This record gives sequence, structure tokens and C-alpha cells, in this order.
Amino acid sequence: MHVPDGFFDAPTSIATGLIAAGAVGVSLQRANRELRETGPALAGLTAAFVFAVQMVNFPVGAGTSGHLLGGALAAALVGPWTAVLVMSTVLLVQGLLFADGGLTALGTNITLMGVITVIVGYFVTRALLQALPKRVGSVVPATTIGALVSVPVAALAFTGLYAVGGAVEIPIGKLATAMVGWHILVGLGEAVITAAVLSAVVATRPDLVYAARHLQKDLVLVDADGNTSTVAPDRPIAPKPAGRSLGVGVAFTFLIAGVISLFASAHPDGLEFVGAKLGFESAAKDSAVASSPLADYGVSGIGNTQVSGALAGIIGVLVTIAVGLAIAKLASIRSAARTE
Amino acid sequence: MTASAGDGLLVAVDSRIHRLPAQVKIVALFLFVLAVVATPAAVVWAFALYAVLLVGCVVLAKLPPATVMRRMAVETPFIVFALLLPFVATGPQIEVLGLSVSESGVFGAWNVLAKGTLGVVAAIVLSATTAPRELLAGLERLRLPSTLIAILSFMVRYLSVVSDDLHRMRIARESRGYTGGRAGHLKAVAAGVGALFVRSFERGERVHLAMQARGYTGRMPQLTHSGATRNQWLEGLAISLTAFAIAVAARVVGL
Amino acid sequence: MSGPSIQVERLVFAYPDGRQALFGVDFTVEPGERVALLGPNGAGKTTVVLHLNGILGSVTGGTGSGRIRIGGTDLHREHLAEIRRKVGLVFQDPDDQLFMPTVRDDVAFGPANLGLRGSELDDRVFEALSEVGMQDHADIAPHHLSFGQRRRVAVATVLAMRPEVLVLDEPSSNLDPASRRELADILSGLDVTLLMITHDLPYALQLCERSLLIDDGRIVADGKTRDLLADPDLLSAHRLELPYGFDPLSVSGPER
Amino acid sequence: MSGPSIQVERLVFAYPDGRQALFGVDFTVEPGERVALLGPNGAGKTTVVLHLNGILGSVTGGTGSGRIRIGGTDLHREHLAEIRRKVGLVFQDPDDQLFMPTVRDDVAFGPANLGLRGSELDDRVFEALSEVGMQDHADIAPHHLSFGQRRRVAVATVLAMRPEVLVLDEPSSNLDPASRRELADILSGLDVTLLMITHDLPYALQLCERSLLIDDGRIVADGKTRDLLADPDLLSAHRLELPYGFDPLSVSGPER
Ligand SMILES: Nc1ncnc2c1ncn2[C@@H]1O[C@H](COP(=O)(O)OP(=O)(O)OP(=O)(O)O)[C@@H](O)[C@H]1O
Ligand SMILES: Nc1ncnc2c1ncn2[C@@H]1O[C@H](COP(=O)(O)OP(=O)(O)OP(=O)(O)O)[C@@H](O)[C@H]1O
Ligand SMILES: [Mg+2]
Ligand SMILES: [Mg+2]
Repeated sequence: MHVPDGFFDAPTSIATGLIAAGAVGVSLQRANRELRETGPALAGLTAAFVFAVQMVNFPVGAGTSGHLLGGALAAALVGPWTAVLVMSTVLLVQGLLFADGGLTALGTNITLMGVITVIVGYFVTRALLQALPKRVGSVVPATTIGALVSVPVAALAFTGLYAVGGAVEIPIGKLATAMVGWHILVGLGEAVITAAVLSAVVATRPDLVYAARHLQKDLVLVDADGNTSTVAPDRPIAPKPAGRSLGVGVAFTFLIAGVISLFASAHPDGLEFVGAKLGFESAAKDSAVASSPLADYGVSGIGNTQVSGALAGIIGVLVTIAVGLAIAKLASIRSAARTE
Repeated sequence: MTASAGDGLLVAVDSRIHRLPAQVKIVALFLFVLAVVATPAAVVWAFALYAVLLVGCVVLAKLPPATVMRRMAVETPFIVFALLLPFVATGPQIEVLGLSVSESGVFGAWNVLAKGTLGVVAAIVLSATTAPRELLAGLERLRLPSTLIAILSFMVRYLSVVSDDLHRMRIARESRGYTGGRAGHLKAVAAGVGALFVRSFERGERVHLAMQARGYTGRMPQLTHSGATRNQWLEGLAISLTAFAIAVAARVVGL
Repeated sequence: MSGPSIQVERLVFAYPDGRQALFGVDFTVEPGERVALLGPNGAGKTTVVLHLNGILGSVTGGTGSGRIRIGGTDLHREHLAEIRRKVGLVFQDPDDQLFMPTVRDDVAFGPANLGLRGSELDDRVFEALSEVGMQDHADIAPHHLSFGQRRRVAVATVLAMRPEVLVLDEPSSNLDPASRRELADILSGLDVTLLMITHDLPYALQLCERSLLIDDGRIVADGKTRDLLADPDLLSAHRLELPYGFDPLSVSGPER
Repeated sequence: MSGPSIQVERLVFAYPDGRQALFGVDFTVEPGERVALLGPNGAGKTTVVLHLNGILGSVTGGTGSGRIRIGGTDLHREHLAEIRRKVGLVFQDPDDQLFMPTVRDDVAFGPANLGLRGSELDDRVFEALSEVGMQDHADIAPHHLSFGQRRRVAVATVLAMRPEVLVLDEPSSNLDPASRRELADILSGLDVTLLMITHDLPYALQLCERSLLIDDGRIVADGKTRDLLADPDLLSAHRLELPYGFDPLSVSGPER
């Protein structure tokens, strides 16, 4: 999803640059509290890991591959504010040293991959934590779904930006279909990695997971005289209980989807509403097939049913959430069985 | 143990460009890319001039052309995108080689390709001539917020820890009779990725504590004093300024 | 300093994964004393030592209880910086200790944090590196050194800070015999309070008048090194053994 | 096996950063021999040993030349898997060796790759862990062990594979004295070819009949351990020293 120089027009680049600068600025202020406790080493390590994870191009069928984003994972580990900084750092390094993503598009890239994935991932995680049983293990399914949702949403946002400021006009519906269909698959991979990493961290060092800090069990200590006492575990900075997370998360997700549908509707070609089921299926199929010999970012073939990207986008998000909730249910049943 | 990410992408030769302070190179890179992006896509000669400038840099920096070509591979996804543009874009169609393609698509493809490629090559020149550590010092001199610098410096350090760890895991695995092949390795890495993370995480934590034990309070002490002289600034920015002149000329003169 | 250099009272600690490592540790080290901390693998030696400058323990939010005073100052959050300046700690794993891009920068890190700059800093770095015989490797990346070389640099990073209390976690392991002796010479030449973990009992006898024996998270013996090593029952109960042919009574220790 | 267990000829190697570590190393180890590899810090011991199963060196694309044969088989890319099965290598840093989420998984990894399954695998794992006294820690994450415990697990991971050639890089460092002796007992009870790096000269004498002395990337002596240790000039020229009060002629070595 790394945007190169000259991909979007100047106003879009500047606007997203401003968004990114604002987000980073606010995060810098808010992250200080998180960072004072945990230190930059952990944030730096998370950054290194996100970087590594973005290098892993994993196959998504038909001989193609996509790369992971890591925003939701970072948010769960170091907290949302620090996570924005972490993602921005990663993108800056990629732009400067690896020529991955253009420098004039840095703002765009930070907005898409740094801010949106973190916000979506974190809100979804927090919201699910409200719903799931109150124990540390719940963080794994919650964040996994956060990760799963965050990727297609970022893809939708990409499409939205393209609709506003793409250098060339192409049917936004098709682009949205391809991007979202594609990134649902990437999101699945992201979910797998996120789950693997988080479950290992939760199993051995739950105190390191920002999102789980308030859920830790107390520890039992035996002192010199053999007396037992119970103490609260190490709990540097725990997130505040968020009551409205669910609403905010869902609202945010749909806001992005909706805004994009607006742009898409304004576009003459994107207005043919096809049945939801059919639309989604062909979207998924297109992205898997049309881009098969090509690396990333395939654009679906020509001549297929014209699908409203917005609709497909919203459906994609819905399906993702549904699948995610189902997985969460399963996972929490399984982890409950294990702890028993 | 072998290929260490600690040295980043530096091509270790000595050249004028290698010797420039990092902050000069970073600023020069930004200005250059800005100039390129601001140039109307239609002014083909301007892009040719930019390319000539960049090739000059590559030669001046004594970079092996093969290395530069290889690193340009990051661009592939967008080349693909660009190649598709003429077919999917809307608007008036034109005939090329018997195919009907979108005029604006062809134009857009050229736009994306030309600007993207120039940006990528410029970044490659920076990364091949600057060690990560100098880059950090440069960014610090450019007053990047210290929090970001701190994250960045640990990230650079941990890139080598994690990649070394991955490398070690592979070796430890192979030296115990593991013959999974490539796919098997991926599977094993996926299974081990959690353990790898915790392990690196804890190492990160211990290192942070070791730093605190030696008086670290959140700011890395400035150990190198790499202020740039005015001549170095002039030298470094010469190319960017030329690029700006080209951009202005392109806007004024047009085709 | 007013009061003992190190004073540990009823120290209890559990790691975040729930394993309790210390079950009430008490000991005191007076200024200028050299004390060896002995004990089998997994006894809790490293865990104790990491408490001494607030790396583990309740002061940094860990799970545990007890009280630690360094040079009469309570180990509280507000004194942390001061105490860390006083207590120099050499880690068991040199890779935990070395994090800068070159050996020189790594050794300079501590003194630079103390405010040293310029030629004063350079002198300090050079001196510390010379003491461990690594002055020729100043420009190399620490992870490009051999393991024993890394351990030497780790010692140098702490020597360069000139701490009042020097705490070393198995400093002599992986060192070649000559370096081991040279390290002993350096350590016995320093005018500091010394607490050293080691599995090398003759080395402990050579350097430290007094020893603490720890097992299963509790101090089980505290006394003259020579006396402890002359007690075969005590040693064998805690998995310690003297090397073949070594008689602690035949060798002169630091008491003189 | 046909031919010597380990045969190294004119081995030259430089690390990717350009530092040359080996300048022509030649030696041969016959089946069943126990050989100690001695030398000061940074001599190139680890570098040599990492060549023996193709971790470093030209076979995996490194910069170097020379020839290595293991049990008569040339160390070529196509034989790599086979040779790695034959040569068990215990790394100097246990963190290099342990990578699985639990101790049990880590020890099981090697034998599982050899095709063991089910109860046979469990037995093998239990046996190896018992040999190093870590059977009670099977379910812990390796990085949550003390350093000495990690070293013991590292040894167990290799013992569990029952290699023909056992190569150990300072296996006894960070071990408590009892574990050190127990390890010596285990090693002398195994029917394998043994190559062991150590800085503990009495330990070398106790376990290995023959020693190689390496310095500055070259073999500088090769002979009976007892003879080498009885040559004070040779030792002091290469930063080796016998512990105070230790006389190599007074102790019985493995030759008998
Ligand atoms: N990070 C950790 N998490 C959980 N448990 C730990 C951790 N580190 C050590 N332990 C456990 O705490 C106990 C004491 O460990 P410690 O490292 O203090 O031992 P030690 O005396 O230093 O041993 P060694 O001589 O092997 O270094 C051991 O049982 C060990 O398994
Ligand atoms: N990864 C590396 N990159 C560059 N140089 C290295 C690297 N590892 C080791 N060296 C250098 O190679 C030489 C030999 O190192 P080696 O690790 O083989 O020594 P050693 O004999 O095992 O020492 P020790 O007893 O300290 O473990 C040393 O000079 C060291 O600085
Ligand atoms: Mg220890
Ligand atoms: Mg070595």
C-alpha cells in the first residue's frame, strides 16, 4: 500500500500531510506518558517488528503476495499514541532508506498505514474487550479482529483518497472492489501473525501488553516467614476503561466506508448496484485472479460486472466484522477451556 | 552473525557523497523529490534532465549500477499499477498498437512511473551512501522530535537484533537437522514468531534497563559533532537547486 | 557515605510470569568490603543483583516487597538516578549491556550521561578500554566481537563510570585465563565496595574476604570465604565443589 | 565412518565486515578422540567451530577458502543436512541455541527432525533433560531461565540428537561447580568424537587427552594436553595460565 511520489495530486498529498503532522503532533504529546514508563526500547522494538512484518510478503493464493501492516498489533502492545509514532517511524525509515513509499507521499502513507490502522485496530480491540470475558487472554481474539478489520478499512481509505486525488481517473468502484477484496485476504494474514505474536506475549509477559494491563491476575508471594500475600502485578500504564469504544469504533469504520461510498457514487461509473452477494463474490474472485501474475495492488480485470466499490467496501467490512466476531467467540471459548 | 542489518544498506566505498553530512543529504533529497513532483508530467525533457542529474549522483557516489537496479525492485507494485492504468482509466480512448487505451491512462502511467522512479533512485542514493547511525544523527540535527529519534534509534538497533535472531533461529534449526525447505521455514518462522517477539522484547527491555543503569534519562548523549559547513551545504544542495531551476523552467516554458 | 554500602532487608520478588525467585533475602555490605555471592544455577543471584539499582523490584513497579538502601539512601523512585550513578552493574550477558554502534560509543555512554565531554570523555574511555585490553577495538561494532571480548567491553563500560559500588555478575566467565587474572588485579586495585557473583570458588577466595551463599531465593550462609569453602557439607548441600586438588587453606586470600 | 571424524585443511575465513579471523587452520580429529580447543579471547576458536557444520564459510556463501571433511564426507552444500545431523554443536551463547517457546519443545526439536515421534520422542527429551538436571523445567520458556539453566538446556538440545561428533563451545562457563562436574561425567561417558572449546585448563586436562592451541587464527600447538599445559612458555605466549596452585603433572588425566 506504500504510495510513491507523484501518485496523488498535490492537494491530496498536502492535506494528508497535514493530517499526518497533526496526528503525530498530538501523539507526541500524549505518548510521553506511555513512553516514560515503558521506555523507548519497547517502542523501538515494536517498530523494528512492524518493519520486519511489513517485509514479509506472504502468499495469498494464485501465486501472489501481499504485505502486512501491523498497526493494530502495535496499538495493542504499546498503546495507540505510541503506536502512531511507531508506525510513522517505520514509514519514515522505509521512505528514506528503502525507497519504499515516496517522501512527498509520506503524509499519505502515515495517514493510511499509520493513523487509520492504529485507530481502527485499537477501537475495535477496545470495543471487543468490553464484550469478551474480563481476562488477559481476551486480548488475543480482540486484537486479532482489530487487525483483521483495520487492513481492509485502510484499503478503503486508500480508495477514497484515490477518488479525491488520484492522478488518473479510473473507475473507483473497480478500484475499491479490488483493493478491499485483496486486503481482506491480507487482513487474514495480518490476523494470523497478530494472534501468534500476541498470544506468545500474553502467555509469558502479559504485563507488556498495553491493552491487557488492566486485566492481569494478581500474583501470590511467599515471604521470609512463609506467609503468603497477594499483590497487584506490575501495571505501568493501563488504558482507561472505554465505555463508548464499541460505538466509536463501529462509527469510525462506517464513516470511512461511507465517505468512500459518497465519492464513489459521485463517480459516473461506480453507480451500478449489483446484488450484494454477487458483488462481493466477484470482488474477491477478481482480485485473486486478475492480479495473479502481478505483485501487489492488482486492479481487477476489465469487462467484469461493474460493482459499486462503496457497496462492496461496506459489505467487505461487514463480512470481516462478522467473521471476526465468530473467530472471537471461538477463540474465547477455546481459551476458556484451556484456562479451566 | 553474518549479514548484519546494523550496517543497513550502506555501500561501503568512499566518495564525495558519502562524506557529506547526513542532514545535508536528507534536505537535498526532500528538495529534489519536491521539485520532481511539482513538475508537470507533460514536460518530458525536464524528467530527462532529472534522470541525468541522478545518474550523475550515482556515478559520483561510486555505486555499482547493478545494486541500484536491484534495489529499484521496491517499485514493482506501482509499475504494475502504472501498466494497468491505460487499460482501466476512463476518458477519451486512443489507439496504440491496435489496442484501444485511455489517453489519460497512458499519461497517468507515465506520470506515476517517471516521478516514482526518480524518487526511488534518489532515496537509494541516500541509503547507499549513509550509514543508519549517521542518518539518525542527521535527523537529530534537523530537530526531529527527540521521542521519534529515540524510537528510531532503538528501531535501527533492533532491526539488527531481530534479523540476527531470525538468522540464529535458522542456524539453530538447521544445525539440529531441520530440512523444511523454504515453505517449511516460513511455517517454522510463523510458529516461532511469537517466541521471537517475546525474546526480542525482553532483550529490548533488559537493554533499556542497562541503559538506565548507566545514567540514561531519555536523551541519547550527543557523541558525534557532525555540524555541516556552509560549503558542504552548498555542495549537497547544488543538485536540488538545479532540480528546482528545472522545475521552474518547466512550469514557465512548458513543453 | 553514611551507613552501609548495600543493605537488603526481607527482599521478596516474583517475575511477571508468576515464578517467585526470592523468598526473603537479607544482607549488608559495609563500604570498602569485597563480597562474593555464591550459589547454584537458578538460586536467585542475578535476581538479587538486578534489584540493587532498581532494575527489578517494586521501585520500578515490579512485584515484590522488602527494603533496599544504598549508601544509606533508600531505593526510592526519586533517588533512582542518583543510586544508579553510585552502583555500577556488569550484566551476566554482555549482549544485554552493549547497545551502541561502536565499542567506543558504548563505553562513552555512561560517562557522557554523567556530563563528561570532549577530551575528558575520550581519556576516560581510553583508560577504561585499556584496563580490559580492548583499546585497539574501539571502532568496532560490539556484536562483531568474540564473546569474551564482548564481556571485557561490558566490564569497561562500567569501569568508565567510576561507581562507588561495583556489582559484577560472573565477570570472569568466558575470559581467557590471563584476562581473568588481569581482571582480578584491576578489581583488587579499585577503591570501591565490591559484590561479585561467581561460580569460580578459588576466584572468590582470591578476591573476596567475605562470601554470601544463596540458594532457592534465600541466603543460607554468610561469612569468611575461607571458612565457607572449608565446610564441605555446606558446599555439597548447595551444589558447590572445590576444583580437584584445591585446598582453600593452602592459598593466601585477600585478608593477609 | 570412513576416515577421520573431523578434517580441516588450510581454512581461511574473513567476516563480512572484512576482519579476517582465520589464516590457515589445519587439524584432524580421529573417531573417538576427545580434543580441547584452547586459545585466548578473539583467537578464532568459535569461528573455527562454526565452520564444522557449515554455519560459516564458503559452503554457505561466506568469504573463505579451505576444505573440511566430516567423517570422510566433504562439507558441500548437498551434504549439509547430513553433516548437520552428524555434528552436534553447542553454541557459546545459549541464546543462540534456544528458540522454541518451551524447554521441552526446544529439546524435542532436533529428535523430531530425525523422525522420532510419540513416546519415543518424549523419552528422549526426558532423558536429555535429566542428564543436565533440568527435567523439572520442561514447561518454562527458555528465556525465563537463569543463564546457567539456559546453558544446561542448550547442552540437552544437542545431547538429545545423539550426534556422532559433539562440538561444544565453552560448555562449562556459567555452570555451578556441581553441574560442571556432572557435565564432565556425562561427556566422558558418551561414545562420540568430542571437540571442546574451553578456557578452563584443568577441565580440558580432565576431559581431553589431546589439545589444540589456536591464536590469531592459526593453530600454534597440537599435542597431548598434559604436555601443552606443562610448557609454561607456550602458555604464557598465548595468554593461558594455570590456576594458582594447580600442577598438571600431579593430576590424573583421561589417558590413564
Ligand atoms: N525473566 C524471568 N522470568 C521468569 N523467571 C525467571 C526469569 N529469570 C529468572 N527466572 C527464574 O528465577 C530463578 C532465579 O534466577 P536467577 O537468574 O536469579 O538465577 P542465578 O542465581 O543468577 O543463576 P545462574 O547462576 O544460572 O545465573 C530461576 O529459577 C529462574 O528460572
Ligand atoms: N560477527 C563478527 N563480525 C566480525 N568480526 C568478528 C565477528 N565475530 C568475531 N569476530 C572477530 O573474529 C575474531 C575471532 O573471533 P572468535 O569469536 O572466533 O574468537 P574466540 O576464539 O571464540 O574468542 P572467545 O574466547 O572470546 O570466545 C575476533 O577478532 C573477533 O573480533
Ligand atoms: Mg545469573
Ligand atoms: Mg568464542
